[in-house]
Amino acid sequence: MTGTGRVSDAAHRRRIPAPLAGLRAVAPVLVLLVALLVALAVVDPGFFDPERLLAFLRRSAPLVILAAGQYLVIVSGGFDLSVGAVVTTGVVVAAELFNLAPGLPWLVVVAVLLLGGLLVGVVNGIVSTVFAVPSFIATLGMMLVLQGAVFFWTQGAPRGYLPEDYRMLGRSAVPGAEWLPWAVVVLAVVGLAAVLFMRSDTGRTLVATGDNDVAAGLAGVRVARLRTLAFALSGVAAAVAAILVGGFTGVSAQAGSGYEFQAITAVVLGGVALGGGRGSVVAAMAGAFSLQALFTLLTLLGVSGAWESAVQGVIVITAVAVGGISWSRRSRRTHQPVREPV
Amino acid sequence: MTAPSVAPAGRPRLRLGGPVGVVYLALVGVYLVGWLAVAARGGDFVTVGNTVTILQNSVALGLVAVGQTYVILAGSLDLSVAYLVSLTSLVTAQTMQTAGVVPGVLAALAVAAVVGLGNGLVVTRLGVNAFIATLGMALILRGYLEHNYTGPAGAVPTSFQHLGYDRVGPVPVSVFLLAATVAVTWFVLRRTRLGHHIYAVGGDEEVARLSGVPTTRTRVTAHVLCALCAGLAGVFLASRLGAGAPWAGTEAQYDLVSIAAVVLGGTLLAGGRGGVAGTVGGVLILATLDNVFDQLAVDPFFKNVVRGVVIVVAVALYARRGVDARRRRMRGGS
Amino acid sequence: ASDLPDAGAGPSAGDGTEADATDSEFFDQAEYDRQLALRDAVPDGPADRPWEQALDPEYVPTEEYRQDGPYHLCFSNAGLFNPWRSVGWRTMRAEVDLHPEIAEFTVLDAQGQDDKQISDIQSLTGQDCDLLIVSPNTTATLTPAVAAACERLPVIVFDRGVDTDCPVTFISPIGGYAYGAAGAEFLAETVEPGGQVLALRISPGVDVLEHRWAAAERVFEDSDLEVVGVQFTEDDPATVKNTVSDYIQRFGGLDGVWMDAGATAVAAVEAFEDAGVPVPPITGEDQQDFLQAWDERGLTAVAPGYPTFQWRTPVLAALRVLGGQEVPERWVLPQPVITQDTLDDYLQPDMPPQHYALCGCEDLPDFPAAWGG
Amino acid sequence: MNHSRTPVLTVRGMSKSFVGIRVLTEVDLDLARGEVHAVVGENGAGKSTLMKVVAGVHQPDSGRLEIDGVPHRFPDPASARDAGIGIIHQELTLLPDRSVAENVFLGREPVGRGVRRLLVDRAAMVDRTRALLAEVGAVSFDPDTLVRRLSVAQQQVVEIVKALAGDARILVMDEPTAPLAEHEVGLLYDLVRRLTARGIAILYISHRMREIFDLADRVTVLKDGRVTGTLATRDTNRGELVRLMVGRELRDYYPPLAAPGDLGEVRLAVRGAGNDRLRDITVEVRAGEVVGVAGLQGSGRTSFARALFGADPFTTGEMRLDGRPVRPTSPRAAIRAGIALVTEDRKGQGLVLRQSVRDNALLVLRAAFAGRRRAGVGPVAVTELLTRLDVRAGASDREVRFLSGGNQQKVVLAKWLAARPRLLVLDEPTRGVDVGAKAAIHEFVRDLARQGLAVVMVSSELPELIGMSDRVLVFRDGTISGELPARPSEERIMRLSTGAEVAA
Ligand SMILES: Nc1ncnc2c1ncn2[C@@H]1O[C@H](COP(=O)(O)OP(=O)(O)OP(=O)(O)O)[C@@H](O)[C@H]1O
Ligand SMILES: Nc1ncnc2c1ncn2[C@@H]1O[C@H](COP(=O)(O)OP(=O)(O)OP(=O)(O)O)[C@@H](O)[C@H]1O
Ligand SMILES: [Mg+2]
Ligand SMILES: [Mg+2]
Repeated sequence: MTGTGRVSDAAHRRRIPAPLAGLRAVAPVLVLLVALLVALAVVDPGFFDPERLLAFLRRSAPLVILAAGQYLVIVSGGFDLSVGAVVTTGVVVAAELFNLAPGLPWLVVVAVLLLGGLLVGVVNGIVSTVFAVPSFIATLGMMLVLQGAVFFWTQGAPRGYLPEDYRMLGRSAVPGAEWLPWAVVVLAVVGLAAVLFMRSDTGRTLVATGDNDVAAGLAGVRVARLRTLAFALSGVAAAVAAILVGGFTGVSAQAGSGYEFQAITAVVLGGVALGGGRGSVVAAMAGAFSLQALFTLLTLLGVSGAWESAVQGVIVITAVAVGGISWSRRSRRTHQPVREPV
Repeated sequence: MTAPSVAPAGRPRLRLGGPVGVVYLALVGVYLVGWLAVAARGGDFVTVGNTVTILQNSVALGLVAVGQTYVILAGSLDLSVAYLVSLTSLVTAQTMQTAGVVPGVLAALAVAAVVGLGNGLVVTRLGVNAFIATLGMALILRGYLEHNYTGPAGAVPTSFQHLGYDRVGPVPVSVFLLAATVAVTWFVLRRTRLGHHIYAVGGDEEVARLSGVPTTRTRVTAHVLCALCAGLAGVFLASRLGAGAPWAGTEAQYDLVSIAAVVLGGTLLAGGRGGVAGTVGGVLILATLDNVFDQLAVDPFFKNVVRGVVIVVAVALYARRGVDARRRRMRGGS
Repeated sequence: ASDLPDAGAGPSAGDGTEADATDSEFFDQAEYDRQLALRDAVPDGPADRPWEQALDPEYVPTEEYRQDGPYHLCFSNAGLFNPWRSVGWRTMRAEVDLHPEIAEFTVLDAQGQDDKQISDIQSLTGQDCDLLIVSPNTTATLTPAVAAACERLPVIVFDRGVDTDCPVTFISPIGGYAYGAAGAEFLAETVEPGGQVLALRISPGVDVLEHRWAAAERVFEDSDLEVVGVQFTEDDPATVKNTVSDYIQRFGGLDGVWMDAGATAVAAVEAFEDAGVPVPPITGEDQQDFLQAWDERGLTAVAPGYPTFQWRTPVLAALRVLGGQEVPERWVLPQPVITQDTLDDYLQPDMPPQHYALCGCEDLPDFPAAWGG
Repeated sequence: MNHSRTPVLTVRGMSKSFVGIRVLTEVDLDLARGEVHAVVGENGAGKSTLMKVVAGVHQPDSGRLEIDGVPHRFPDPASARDAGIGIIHQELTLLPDRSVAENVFLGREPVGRGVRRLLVDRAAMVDRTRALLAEVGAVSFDPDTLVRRLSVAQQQVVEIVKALAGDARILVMDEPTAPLAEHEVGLLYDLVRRLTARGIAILYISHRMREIFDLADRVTVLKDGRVTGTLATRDTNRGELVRLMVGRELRDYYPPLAAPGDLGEVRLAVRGAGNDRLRDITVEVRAGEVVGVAGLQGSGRTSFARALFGADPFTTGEMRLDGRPVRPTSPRAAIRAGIALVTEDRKGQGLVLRQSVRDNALLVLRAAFAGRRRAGVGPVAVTELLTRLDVRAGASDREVRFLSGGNQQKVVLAKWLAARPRLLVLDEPTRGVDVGAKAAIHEFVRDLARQGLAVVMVSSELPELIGMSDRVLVFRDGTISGELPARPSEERIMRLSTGAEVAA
């Protein structure tokens, strides 16, 4: 038979500190990230000044948060192409709200956005689970709808301004600790939440569902509900990103354009298999950092704006190819008479 | 070993076409609704002129979507087509400016083939999943375009512009180009071994491999054919625009919209089921919608909203079968 | 049958538009001089209505097009893909509403697709329009369609031109060179010699923007300013803000910022504020949020404009043409530059951030409501 | 059966390893014309790998392969097929969305002549498929039928026809009976005999001992990738084979049945229940009892199991657990009510293959018993379970897909037992599981029964059914056609399930 040891002694062997266990999964992308950071240090020695570093963290916050959300959807076996549109919508809607009701407390608007993101996610989830629309199409549709709706509403030019207090999270630093941008705090909180979630029962069943939803369902998992939860959280993450982006730069009609593909790329860079069932959220977020680092590096190297995307393309393909991170479509068909494993 | 006999599954064509019937019903539905709506506003929708416009506006997307059908059926997809269309439009125009029509077309198709080959090899040999592989290719093409082009370039001879502007009777010449491409594709998918292998690879790559299907070659070929169709779209646009435009393909979001059109045509996004007939239906639905909104002077932004809704709702309808399939799977039964 | 113009006007786009974006093969000395000269030309037309003014016009007769109202105007719009176009579009609609003799106004929106706009123009020429207004998405690629349309009905082109002079008139402000030069000259004057200037561009390849930069490049070459960087921002404020702060950190501050469009100027300003350094002389555009920032923060700034009031002109021109009154063959509109002195004249209270002050829409019905004010 | 002594196929010194793991070591094997040559061994012994090397799916690291004494290399499946080797893989190799004909000729579609060689000759394809089907005596379905519409047994026929279509002279059958019930197995026997009569040589893999002795002329035993013996079936016996396979003695009997005293209260009571596939089901199962369920393929056994488990619930009649009425409408509800189902499709429905052994074993707890509800049972308990089940997994954070069939099945059991069920439903629990693991599972199930668990066990393997069941229910056409006491005769079961006998 394969293997020798019993679980009992295996269980001892398994008592390696959790972080190490985690590391194994994250390894490849970490290599990439470290490589990029070293490159950055070489190109621009000043890069590692604490305040520059924090600036980098703050800059990465939206993408990392989006990646965390996107991870949940991808690992459960789906796609979320709507996050970019959600970010744009979030920014514009916030402006509209402040335009309609100038005195509005900023926390209210934040709440509205988070709820909005949640709602979008729930709709994505229900459409792709209950109505069995491939999530690629479901979220693509959502993307079109949101883009259209927001511009239809604002007639192409967002109205209203984002007041300072609302922009605090994206723009200013923690009072008392001027070196620490709020965005970084938010990032830390979201990141931690994501990790804890993935360690929870729900998180683990989510991965199992992405691996084999039929088996999961027969083990008592409420598949549709769980997948919908993943989309919902992705929506919320997008809303958070919208708050940060809007805060950082103020109103813009294209705040979120391109974020959906960046987020997916980041997750895949993290070694998460499209199709679900494998990969860690830490790796996904590391992938996002890598991507951001890559952008920064290219700018520093003065790579012509034009070539930037080309380089990005090459790196992504190579990274994924080298990392051997190839997407295996749903391994075997399961609606067939069973035969024994090979 | 005997068992209760099972009825044959009707003509293969119909079967492979997936819910083609549904697609065309939907098309007719959209058309009728459009008709009523426009008529209600005192316009007339069912005119030769208008029908021609719908067809004309289907050509470019149609060509791309037909190509997309190959890869999606083969269990892949291609996100680089939009930039490829732009690129080939430029190649066409510039080659024609110097070397004449035929070399222009050939050059464009050659470039397309190379790009398709690249996609195919990255997907099969490097084992990068199609989404990332073609997304990467898209970024590369984009970089090349932005770096080398600052606007429309090249110029096609007037003789060649007839492809974009002439009509046979009321029907634009370019519509025949699309029709021909569709016919060839239908033929390839239904009647050739390649076609059978494409369905097999898309249905279950491992099974195909064990059955002696050259899976790698099949996938690569599918990607090349897809790229060639995008190339044709580029050639067509060049003749229509009289020059090549670096945004010819991207402005219209041909990458995502073509995928949507294919799925709207009832082809399984996962591959292995569907066909080009449905794709044509999907494209026509989108074109008709667009036209109806133009007629109704609907706010262009609102178009996207409806587009999105229609796509999702339609696919949800087809997915009914998907749900059954899933139930069957749950039962682990035949 | 063919929808090609009998002339078969093959576009002459080809020549040289292919090249590296960074060198200014876009530079055309003669055009450059013409534009700079035009800035000082005395406009012909009512002083308080710049959209009716024309800079050294050559009038052409339009008797042949005279007909009695009511009229059916048709408009093929390139799209509404940015706030500038939305503001312009609102202004145009308002202008149309002013004229009862315009019985019908049919609009097709190409959503930025050349291919679709060609079809739009074709189907509009097919309908019973009395006159066709075109705002082309691309110069070269739409030429054949416009040329073909010319053979069927009077055509008016505005904003972006086409490579044929068959339209009755082509309406546009002075142009990109003048715009680019204005900002650059301002910096050359205000920034002390040897100062380090950062140039922010949206993206390579858009001819209008290329002209702006080409002119600015000229001015900078002749000045003693040092251009420490030329960055593309895709018009994304986040990119702008990040880029600027990067430069501030690397060069310990900047002495001037040139932008080829103002939509993201405020982001640039904020980058300085967030870095806690004074905002150097900066060029923006006539966009509300920038003008406000300028006013409130007392910036040293200038706002060249590519006036949205040009969207009113085609409607007026159309009525003149159909009324048989002569119009300038090449209708060059003035292109105001907002300076410290004129800031207060243009700054409207509580308009939306992306409103364009040069809309010339203040006198139109339900202003400011219809413009989001 | 007649067969000359010239081997059609000769394998010499064949070795193969996957990513460093040795799977086949110096394997020798030869196959005579018209011979049925069985290959047996534990899960993971290397049987399928050997066959895949022969069929050109895998390339050997070293070793020779001769056909009629002529050395061959098979770079790909196609070339092996063209050399006259047909294979029925252990994994299914049919495309459900394609027609029977398209599946049979997949990868070698017939083409026309001249210009028409571009085209697939559909007519020829259909005709030849029809002919082949007739040859194996399957006339019940048309070559144009979609495979997904066929019953499991019919799909198996298509597999065989597909393997034969290349004019195979050597036919490899890798556990062909795994998805079949006893009655279809008989039909398979006939087919095999007819083929060998035509001089076709057959390599036959199975975990079912009796098939070996019924069919095979010779048997080769693999253990950990090495040949531990090749014997003529007529001069060997089960015990010897098992020793060669497992390397130790293995009791040849099933654990003792429940003594009358061991039976407790009625745990499960179903009365007049039914749904779209079942009608009028009336059953009682007592605590501590193992009730076997027999029936032909498609008779409703899995439907019954799934109905108890709420996956395709009963729509009529009543169902009680410990006297309390329950009608679970979802697996989740059933699980919480104390019901567990070990499905027949292990990989498709039982396991999340890319997750660790632990995560699989914890799945039910995590999914159905959130938070306080699962007080007591937890990771520790699960680890103990895995140990008790003697799962040889290397490490419990190893991905389940790397385990052998037997160990995978044990993990599935652990997953369910962690939830402390009161009724355990097993659907084909030992399908494709080797003799060693099989015995272990039997022991374990009986243990559980002794501890008061009520067990319903669906099986297509009559010896197992007879050996394990305190009572046997026989299904036919979606209802119970008869109930037999412990140790019924195979022959009675067959007669009830085929309708030859109708219960009094
Ligand atoms: N493609 C592969 N890659 C890596 N390891 C493999 C591969 N195929 C088989 N193995 C390993 O080789 C060993 C033998 O597998 P094989 O399927 O030949 O066993 P088997 O005798 O057929 O078992 P069973 O009776 O369960 O079918 C197993 O340990 C299996 O995990
Ligand atoms: N409710 C159901 N709906 C659809 N298919 C089912 C259902 N229940 C079982 N199946 C599958 O369909 C096939 C025949 O169905 P059925 O359950 O009636 O026969 P069965 O005797 O359970 O089959 P098996 O011999 O495989 O257990 C089996 O492969 C079974 O796995
Ligand atoms: Mg095997
Ligand atoms: Mg069954």
